[in-house]
Amino acid sequence: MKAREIFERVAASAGHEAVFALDEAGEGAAVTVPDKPADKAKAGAGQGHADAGRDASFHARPADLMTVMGVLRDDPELRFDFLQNLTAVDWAKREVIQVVYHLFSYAHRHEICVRVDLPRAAPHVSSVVSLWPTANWHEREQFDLLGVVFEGHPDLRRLLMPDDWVGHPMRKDFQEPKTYRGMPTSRPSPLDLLVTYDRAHAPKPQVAPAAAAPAPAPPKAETPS
Amino acid sequence: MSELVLVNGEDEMILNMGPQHPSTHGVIRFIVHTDGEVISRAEPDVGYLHRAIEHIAEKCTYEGFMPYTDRVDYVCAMTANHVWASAVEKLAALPVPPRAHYLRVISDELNRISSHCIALGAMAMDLGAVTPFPYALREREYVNDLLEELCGARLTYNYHRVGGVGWDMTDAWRDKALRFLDHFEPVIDEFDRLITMNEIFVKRLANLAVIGAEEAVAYGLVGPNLRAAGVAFDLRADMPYATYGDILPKIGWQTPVGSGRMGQTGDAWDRFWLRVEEWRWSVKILREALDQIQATPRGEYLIAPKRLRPKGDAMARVEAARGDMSCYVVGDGTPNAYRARFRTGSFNAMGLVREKSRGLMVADLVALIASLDIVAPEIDR
Amino acid sequence: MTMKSERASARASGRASDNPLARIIRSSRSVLDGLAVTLSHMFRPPTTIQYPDRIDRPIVDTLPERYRGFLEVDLATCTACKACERDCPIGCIVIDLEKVGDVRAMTRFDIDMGKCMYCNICVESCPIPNQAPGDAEQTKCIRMTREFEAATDDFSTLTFRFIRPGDAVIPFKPKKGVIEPTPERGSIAREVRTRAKEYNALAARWAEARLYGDDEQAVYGEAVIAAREAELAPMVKAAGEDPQKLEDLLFAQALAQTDCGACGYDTCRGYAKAIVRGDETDFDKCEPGGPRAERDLKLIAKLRVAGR
Amino acid sequence: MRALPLGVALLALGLGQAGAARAQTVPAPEVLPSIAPPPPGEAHVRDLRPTKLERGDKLTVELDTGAPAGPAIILLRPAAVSTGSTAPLVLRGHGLGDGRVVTDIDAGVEARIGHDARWSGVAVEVTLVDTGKGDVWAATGGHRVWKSLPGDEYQLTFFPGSLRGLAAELSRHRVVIAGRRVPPAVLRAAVMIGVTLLILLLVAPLTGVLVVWERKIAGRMQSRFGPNRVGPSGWLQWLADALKLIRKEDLIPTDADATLFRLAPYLVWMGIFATFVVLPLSEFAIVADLNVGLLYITSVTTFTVIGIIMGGWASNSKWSLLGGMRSAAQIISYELPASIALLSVVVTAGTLSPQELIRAQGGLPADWFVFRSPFTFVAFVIYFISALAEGNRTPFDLPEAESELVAGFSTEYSGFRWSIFSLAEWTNVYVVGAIITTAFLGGWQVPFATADAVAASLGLRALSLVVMLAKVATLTFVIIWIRWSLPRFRVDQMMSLCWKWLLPGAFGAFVAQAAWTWLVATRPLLDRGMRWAMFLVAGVALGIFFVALVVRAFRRVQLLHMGGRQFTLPFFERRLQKR
Repeated sequence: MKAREIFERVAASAGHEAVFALDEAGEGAAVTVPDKPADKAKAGAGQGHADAGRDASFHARPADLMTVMGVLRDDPELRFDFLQNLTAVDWAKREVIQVVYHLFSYAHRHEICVRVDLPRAAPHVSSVVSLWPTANWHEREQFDLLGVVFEGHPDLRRLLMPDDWVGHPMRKDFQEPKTYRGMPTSRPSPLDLLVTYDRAHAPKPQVAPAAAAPAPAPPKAETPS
Repeated sequence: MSELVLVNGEDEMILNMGPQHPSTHGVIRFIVHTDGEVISRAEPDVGYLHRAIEHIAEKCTYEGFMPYTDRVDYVCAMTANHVWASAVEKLAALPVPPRAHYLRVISDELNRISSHCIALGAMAMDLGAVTPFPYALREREYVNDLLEELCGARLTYNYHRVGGVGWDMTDAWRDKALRFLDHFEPVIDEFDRLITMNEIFVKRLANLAVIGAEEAVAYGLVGPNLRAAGVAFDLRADMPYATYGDILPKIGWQTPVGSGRMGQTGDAWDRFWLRVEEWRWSVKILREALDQIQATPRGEYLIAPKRLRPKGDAMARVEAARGDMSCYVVGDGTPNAYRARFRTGSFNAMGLVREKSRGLMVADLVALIASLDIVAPEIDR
Repeated sequence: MTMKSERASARASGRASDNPLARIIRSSRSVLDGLAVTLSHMFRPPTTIQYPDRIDRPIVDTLPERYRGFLEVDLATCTACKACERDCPIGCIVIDLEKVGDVRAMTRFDIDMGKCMYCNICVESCPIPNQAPGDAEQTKCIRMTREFEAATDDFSTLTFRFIRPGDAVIPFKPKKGVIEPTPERGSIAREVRTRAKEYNALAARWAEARLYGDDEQAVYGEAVIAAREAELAPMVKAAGEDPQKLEDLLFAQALAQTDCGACGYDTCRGYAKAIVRGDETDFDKCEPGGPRAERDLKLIAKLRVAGR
Repeated sequence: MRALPLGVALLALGLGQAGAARAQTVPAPEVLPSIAPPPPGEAHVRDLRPTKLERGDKLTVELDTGAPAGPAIILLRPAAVSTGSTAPLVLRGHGLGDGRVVTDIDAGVEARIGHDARWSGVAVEVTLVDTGKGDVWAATGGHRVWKSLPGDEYQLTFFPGSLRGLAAELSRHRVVIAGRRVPPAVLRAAVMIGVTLLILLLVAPLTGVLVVWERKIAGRMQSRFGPNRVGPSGWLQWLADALKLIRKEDLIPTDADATLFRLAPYLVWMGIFATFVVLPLSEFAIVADLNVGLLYITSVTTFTVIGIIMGGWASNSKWSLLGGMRSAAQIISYELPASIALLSVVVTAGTLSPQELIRAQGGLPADWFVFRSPFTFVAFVIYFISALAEGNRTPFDLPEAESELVAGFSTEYSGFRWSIFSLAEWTNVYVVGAIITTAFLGGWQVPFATADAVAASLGLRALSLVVMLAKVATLTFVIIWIRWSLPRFRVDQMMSLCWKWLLPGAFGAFVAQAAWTWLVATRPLLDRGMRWAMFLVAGVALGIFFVALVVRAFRRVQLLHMGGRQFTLPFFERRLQKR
């Protein structure tokens, strides 16, 4: 089923204000075309993904999410039985955290992407665990990494980070603490030692004029030239 | 025994399995509530292998992130490469030369064989049969040698590139790969005789942790686990990417699904057997791909993108050894990804362990984990 | 063979009988099958490679050409384009390029092999193709070698410094269409690795100077003096008795080159000229140069005396 | 006069009821005609010399009873025997041949006093003979006193009449073994230490070599080498391992029960090593041929389960505890089918003594108990499976299942104590092999030679040792091979296999074999025919079938030689190893 059909079907069932901003699968955004014409010729048509570019998607109003998702899952024409991916993106400049649901239907072999924009200060959204049990861990991970609170989740704990971790590390403004329980979170690189070493205080480098090169330049001696 | 914790006065013992335990397949921890040997609940505790790869993706260029994808799933790194390359190519609408697609298929399938070697060998070992493991590892070594000659590394290949692959294949390499396939086919039958059809093994696995089709879909099982549950869905066949669309019809592809031959459909034995079947299909795919690739022009294996600054988002799916591996990547017009997420087979499968472990015995939990082919880095990333 | 396997699968798929005798026979048969497989392997040669000693030739020789081991750089063909440094996803390459006198020279080309993930991306971004003897495929100026034995008890030996700290290498000017010859792959990496410890100590000493500023030890420490003297000696010798060269030497090596006038002369060159002529005997007049300038002037004077 | 063959009956008098109930049955004594006891007369012992005997002396008794010719009894009863004496007196009858009265006690039979003092004596039936000189003489000839200890004292009592009815005794005499009496405690300690050291010195290397062998076999079965660095081809690996283990830190977990934790390995060790007392190595080499040998073996091996549970409990680790519990359930369960399966052999041979069991078999495979009847074959299979289970070997290695329980009962053990566990485990492999060889596979019997011929010839005796060891080695190989081929049972499956399959099977086989012994074994021709039929079916046909399987497996898969990498090093290409 085409994205528009899906969208309209959902809109009809869940209310026209519940879903908006349909983005039908189109071309990629910033396309980088190969410079050389030869390269263009090499690129086999139809060898890549069936529909290159963005995935078809639409937005859902957070308040209506459960209705929309319920329609998507249960409508016999839609039957999105597989929550393929659930993730969240922190759009720090827009003060928005967007939760992205990728749905797939084994029955009809079609897919759709649903987006929900949440205020960054208080990202609360209903949990879809009751619809797709697989959302359990996905939502826990997004809660852990981005601090999205999924209301109605049976067991909303941190998944990957330690339970006593402070902050949500995938937020764009997250600052990594220097230590965690007394353990440093980073260690010095042997290269840092010299990265900023002070030229004025070190001996002046000596440019090797071809003959009297004290530089090792080891390959020179061995180069069969 | 001070350590025997009684929970609510019931005779329940908490068994701390992992993070260092021989059969948790990496650093995973299970908090197992047992009554004697019978498990009432096994709670997975993951995150011990969390390396924040998705966060690294935000700090690297699109091309520069490729080697990190190897670490997403180091047992089957090729497909992780592939899914990242696909996602970025889709995001930026990049062309990929056909030969590169064939090389991707070939390297993916070789890696699938070697990944299943680990999965099946380790599973047999978890059930107490040690010998299948070295046999499987021997085959994995052959594959590793092939991949090493193709791309220079044995584990973290970094072979795929955004816009193609890193190296071309030589004719000598092709002959070698064909020789390996000739050798490998009878090995599969031998493996069946040694372990798959062994009565003890069958009795251990048949009817164990049965996952039905509905449950598998609801819990988002993918790949072999899903097919073992009786759902005939394989990305390679049903949503063909790369050149699978040209290859699969030629070899008479039939998606292998769990048959319940030894017990019920979707039991642990089905999951084991299905991976053995995937070996057989991989061999056929490889033969066909190695044949078809001869028609593509040599040396055209990469169209390296210039100034990759895509904007938007894209989701790519690739059939990895542990099933549908998806990568969701968001670009904001800078050289770095704005957000990337890998959704892996083990991650979904692991969410099911708690539900499925009820009523199993300790020995069965090990078999369940192994039959789901859990690989720890995939879960934590 | 297919027929046989079909038969096997047919036999197996025919729902196994639950008759106890049939079960016993089936179990025994499957166990015997397994035992036969393992026993048959008793008569096969093992596939183990007995690394490192019981092998007919070194493992390095059996590795394929594309093997990704240690990185190495053939500085003779390096254009200092910094493409590798830029593209390294993990930031384990550092190249310093600066003006030494009139020339633009590389003063540093360091790779932290302890951090490197052997991904080959730096090689791919390198624009200079070259060809090593014995290789079928072209390599680049920076390239992967087949050296793989990285185990060490001293972590610093994994920080490869291709330019000796203190030296500088003039970048290579590539000629179009010429594939430069280059030494055998791995030879540079091996050599650099053996010297890594020494170079790292050298680098660390300078880093120390930066950290501790102008304290006595950093400027007049025995080891510092000795190292500096060793560095200056060939230059003094090269300058010989030529006043112009001596003046250049003092200017380049000792003085701060700020033309601040604190010494009483208009320019730094003026101060140097005066010293070379012998009009000036106070070596502590360079204020921005501080004690280091004084030390270096004295060292050069001492070396000239010793040279005669 | 011709010397009359006399039957010698060995009777356990006094307290030895357990032994008495199972009187030795070889060969069945001729029943003497029962004669009413003669009237008591004045007996006169002519000569009884010497009363002080050195070890090895012959005790000759000449007796003038004044009684009429007929059976009489001499009772030789220990009066004060060191508790350390294991076999105080052995009587071996020989004719004196000095022209007077000679009674010939059947030359081939050893009348033996049992190993403990409860065997209160030996009664020898002799026949009184009229020599024609007016006197009636009785004599037992040449009783060699050779297992007594200095200071031991015996009492000789003479009775007229037969064993069926003892008359009043005629006379009583003291016989003392010369020499100073050794304090029993010291002796006991010395004997125990000596025997222990002997066993340890003999068995530890045996076990060590077994471990190396197992690892080598495992290696080759898995396309690897196995240990090949220490010593010639790696055969001294066990020494290196032992040294390493002994030098390791000996950890006892903080909350462990230290006493029990320390004790556990030794109990396991004891249970396994005590079986060596009755395991025959060959026709002559056996520490003690107990007539309750099989019972003894099944009894002492039970110590291991106590040790394992103790270790599992005392470690204060849940993994150990689970391992210990599994082990308890497993070993105790499998004890039953194992014992009953052995009973099938016991009813066939009519003895529990290991040596007698072997003597009841023959050198050729058809004469082995395993092919004696279909039921002994079943019993053999059941015993083999049960023995694997009792020894915690794959597919029954649940107590130490490394993929489930980390290392089971030995999880918390390290160093020397751990090595004791593993020593016991691998020794058990040998023990199982030896028991099966003894009970089913003809033991040390040399093909085409009778047991008597083996006993008589030094060369054949040496050969019997080789035969025995070869059979045990083969079985050991099979046990190892099974370990590296099969997956592990789950704990409930292991139990159901035991109780639902093996136990009924063993019991059925036992009953059927008892009937077989009664119906078939008494008809020599039929018996012989069945033996060969079984051998051809269960031995040859099955063997050929299996070899065919192996050949097929071997031919189907070819290992690769791949390009630059030499994949097929070695076994045949020694030059590469010797570089």
